[in-house]
Amino acid sequence: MVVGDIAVETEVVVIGGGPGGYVAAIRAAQLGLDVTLIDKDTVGGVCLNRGCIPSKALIHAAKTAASALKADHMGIKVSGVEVDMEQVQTWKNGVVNKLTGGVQSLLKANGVNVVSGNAVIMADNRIGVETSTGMEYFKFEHCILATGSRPVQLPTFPFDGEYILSSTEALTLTEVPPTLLVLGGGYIGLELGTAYAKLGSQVTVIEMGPNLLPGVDPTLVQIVKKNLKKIGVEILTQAAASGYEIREGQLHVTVEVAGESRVLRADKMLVTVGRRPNTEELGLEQVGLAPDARGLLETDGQMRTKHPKIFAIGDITHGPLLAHKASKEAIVAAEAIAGHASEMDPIAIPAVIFTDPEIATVGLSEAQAKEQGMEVVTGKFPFAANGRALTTNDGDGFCSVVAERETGVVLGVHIVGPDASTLIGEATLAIEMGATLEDFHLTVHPHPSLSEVLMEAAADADGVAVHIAKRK
Amino acid sequence: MVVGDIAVETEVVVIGGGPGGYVAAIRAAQLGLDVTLIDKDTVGGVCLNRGCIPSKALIHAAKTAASALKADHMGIKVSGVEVDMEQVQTWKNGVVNKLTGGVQSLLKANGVNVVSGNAVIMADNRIGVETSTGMEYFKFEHCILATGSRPVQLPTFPFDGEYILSSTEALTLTEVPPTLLVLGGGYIGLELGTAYAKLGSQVTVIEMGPNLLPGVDPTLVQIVKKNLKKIGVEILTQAAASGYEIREGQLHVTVEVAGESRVLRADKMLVTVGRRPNTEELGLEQVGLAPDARGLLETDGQMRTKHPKIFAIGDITHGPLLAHKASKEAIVAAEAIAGHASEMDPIAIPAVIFTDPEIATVGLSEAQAKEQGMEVVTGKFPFAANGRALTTNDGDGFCSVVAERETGVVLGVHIVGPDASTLIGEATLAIEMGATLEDFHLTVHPHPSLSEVLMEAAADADGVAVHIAKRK
Amino acid sequence: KIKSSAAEAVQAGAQPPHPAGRPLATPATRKLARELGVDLKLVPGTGKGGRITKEDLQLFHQGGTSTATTPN
Ligand SMILES: Cc1cc2nc3c(=O)[nH]c(=O)nc-3n(C[C@H](O)[C@H](O)[C@H](O)COP(=O)(O)OP(=O)(O)OC[C@H]3O[C@@H](n4cnc5c(N)ncnc54)[C@H](O)[C@@H]3O)c2cc1C
Ligand SMILES: Cc1cc2nc3c(=O)[nH]c(=O)nc-3n(C[C@H](O)[C@H](O)[C@H](O)COP(=O)(O)OP(=O)(O)OC[C@H]3O[C@@H](n4cnc5c(N)ncnc54)[C@H](O)[C@@H]3O)c2cc1C
Repeated sequence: MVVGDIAVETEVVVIGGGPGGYVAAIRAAQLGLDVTLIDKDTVGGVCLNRGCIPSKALIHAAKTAASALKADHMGIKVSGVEVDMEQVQTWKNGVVNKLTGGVQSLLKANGVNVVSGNAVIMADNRIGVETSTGMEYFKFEHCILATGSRPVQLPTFPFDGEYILSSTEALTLTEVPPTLLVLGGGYIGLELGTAYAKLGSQVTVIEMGPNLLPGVDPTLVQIVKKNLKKIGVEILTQAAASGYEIREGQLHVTVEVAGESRVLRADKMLVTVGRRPNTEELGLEQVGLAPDARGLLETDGQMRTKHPKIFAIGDITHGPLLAHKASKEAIVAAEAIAGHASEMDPIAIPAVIFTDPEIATVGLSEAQAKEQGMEVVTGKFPFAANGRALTTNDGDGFCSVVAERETGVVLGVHIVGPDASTLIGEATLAIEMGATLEDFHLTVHPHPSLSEVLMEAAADADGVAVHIAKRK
Repeated sequence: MVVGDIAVETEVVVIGGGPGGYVAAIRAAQLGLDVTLIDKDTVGGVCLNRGCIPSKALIHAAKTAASALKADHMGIKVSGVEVDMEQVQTWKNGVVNKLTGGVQSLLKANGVNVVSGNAVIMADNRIGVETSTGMEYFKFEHCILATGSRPVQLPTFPFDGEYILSSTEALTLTEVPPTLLVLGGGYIGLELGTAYAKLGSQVTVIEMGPNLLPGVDPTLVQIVKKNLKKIGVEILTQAAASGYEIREGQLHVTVEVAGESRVLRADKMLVTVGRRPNTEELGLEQVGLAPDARGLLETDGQMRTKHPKIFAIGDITHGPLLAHKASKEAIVAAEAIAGHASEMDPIAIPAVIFTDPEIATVGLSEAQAKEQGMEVVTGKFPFAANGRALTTNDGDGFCSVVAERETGVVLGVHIVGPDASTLIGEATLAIEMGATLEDFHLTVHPHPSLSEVLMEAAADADGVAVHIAKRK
Repeated sequence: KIKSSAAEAVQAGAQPPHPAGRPLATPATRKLARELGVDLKLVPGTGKGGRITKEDLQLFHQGGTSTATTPN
């Protein structure tokens, strides 16, 4: 290692080791480039350390507890379900460590030079990294920025790690709070709110807008809302939290709901009101790059910023804040640097919400397709008529398909129901392949399986569904 | 209703109301044909009443019990799990009734005339039905035979409903037998054996061949075998059961294993050594049709038998004994009768085994592709490296992909692991669409999701997998 | 057969139908088009719903319109 202002030369430097950065580093190395990856924290980024993975582990532990309790009518009588939250955390951390350890080995196996420290851009071809042993400098030919995002903090509810929690902190609680407020009814709030409700918290969700999960089709959200109520979650919509006090070790949060002011008492409050890209202290001004008002960087189809040598991927670029979008952009950027004709050309990027049941959507909704001037047909199939869903005690929800009327080309698939996260893979492939409704329903799907809902919804759109009566 | 030898005229008569027959009846009716469906039992056939559906319900109840008990290390501590087998049966019957009730309504909604009774072919255009009120006769233009199959009975182990059980009887036990022998390690035996082992039986599987699940790739079976042992199932391969005695209310079964004779004691024995098509007492000789030695009927690509007016579908025709194969053939036959150019042309029919974990395969294995003279590439990805699988505590198994070397066209996908039954839908669509490895791995798959294993296995075959080290 | 329908589409100067306002082609075909430097919007698709197959693309790339329009 060279310390001081002599810089280590590297072909590609990647700043940030999340699902954007580490994937970019691996792919670039696979393509024969000499790569240095810098992260100030554990590789894996938000996704593996304090996002996708730990949240899904908590959700699963909570689901296991809840299913055990509701198996009675199936003849499985489970007694004495107790949640040992410290053990839940130990298990969850084990999962996280296994995956981040895997990423570390992969980086090593691919010959990526991993540096721990905070990186700042210094010049067109140079960054500095503040490591535990001092500054290090790297001279690069290309740089990929993948610094991700962090929870938005509200001035009225600053995170204190004890009463007012960000998602990061909510993922590490070693006790289940008896009462929990969730400020913000987006997907992160609902996923964690559902998990804690199933682990035993009395949960109240406070959402400003008229609906939970703003931006998601309300007919999908409806099913989730019904289930939230079933597990005892209170939902306040068009509600604004304006401030709080701590009294006798409890939060007293003032909330305006329907023109009325209420004080909600709780042990903790999780604030999930959005995320902010990490583009402020990166030295972007040194290379003439300026993020927009939302903190995002503009890129071309190869993820190149306005600066020809500097690429940006993941949560700091436009589009949904999703790990798989970051990883796809990562591959495109790495390949572009290696001189390939890669491009960010997906027709459809799926989005999954791990509520109960799961919501997964890909492609256009009926309304979006119509806005684009297309004539569409739609089809729908309920999980209540799917044999596999019934045998697994999971008959809530439905699948709907949107297709172009004239050609039958599938434009969008929208699912709320069991294993929607798995099913949406097939739907995404269908859209990317340019499949028509017929391709979907002429393909034999195994029986009994959840994937039959895709076939039946497509058949319904084509007017040939066997397992539901024709709509008049 | 006309009784006596005056026949009711109907355009299409369908004999057998399983997933072959009821689907054929509905589709034919949708196409404007006048249809009569005859079943001597409840519509839904083996599949809904004593096959796919009840078995999957038992498997799920058993899995719920077992998962509750193994959730400890996740921090979910359960003090006791009790199986109320009568309640399990009540729940299972509820699921079956919901689905058979659904089929009945669909038949009605589509205007199918459903007749309860045993049908026999009398002539080229005529059948007789023995109903509870006497014989009825139908004159048809076209007939679809869909009489399905039944468990093979061994002369040495005749079913008695008490000690020696067929799958049908094993699905209706109201007590969990303390000890259970399973004769035949095919998929039905293993599915039910696993379920009872998880419900509390001490299970021993007796298989003649050298491997469980004959015909299935041993590398897939290996994972299932490991799990069977984990739940305490004893496996005897190359073992032949030669006879039994009942002494003091217990079975004493003589088994030759490795040249040695052993006597196994048990409360019950499930015999699952194959199924036999129901083609014997159908009057086929009246119309010049003769099933082959295995009892199967020959058909053309439109499911027409040698007799131009008579079609055969499902378990009585060649190919795998699978419900979805029956349903696909049903649609083809109904459409062919209606004059459409339909044909049984699927490139790939998926097969699923609901063991723990599930096995699902579609298309060609590496060996099969090579036998056909193709040059192939293969790729593989373990669930242990899949984030979703780890967060759901389900990291056993893998996915492998076989593709044509030159074109990259996907030929087969083979999965053992969580929700393989759902994942195989995407693989089947890929093969039917003529997808290449690139199509698979360039398609964005949601993170974290099980479907990422498909993408990664395809990428591995193409030498571009991010999440496993390159094979040397 | 593929050749003639592609040829006809080009000959007639027909705009290939592009559902959802985009050329319909699989990810692998789109990748190949980029590598060949072909704009898929100009390639007539012979597949269902105007889908552009790899063969359509290769044909278009090799012969451009002139070979493709050779009537057969
Ligand atoms: C609770 C929660 C649940 C989520 N669930 C899902 C889900 O199920 N599916 C999904 O697709 N998405 C999910 N997300 C979103 C997902 O985590 C992000 O979209 C994804 O992590 C973005 O990846 P990235 O590579 O852009 O950045 P990040 O994962 O944010 O990684 C950025 C990395 O850069 C490092 N870094 C930042 N600045 C510097 C610097 N100056 N120097 C050195 N290192 C730096 C950070 O330490 C960090 O490791 C979830 C997010 C949260 C918070
Ligand atoms: C335990 C078990 C589990 C299974 N699990 C699966 C699975 O998970 N997935 C899968 O794909 N397959 C599974 N199968 C196989 C599946 O059940 C069969 O492939 C399927 O039912 C065949 O459908 P079919 O329409 O040909 O006949 P069947 O379902 O056998 O239906 C035939 C019908 O015809 C009626 N019938 C017969 N003869 C006459 C007559 N002369 N007159 C009037 N009616 C008559 C019978 O009463 C019956 O209702 C399973 C089978 C078993 C036994």
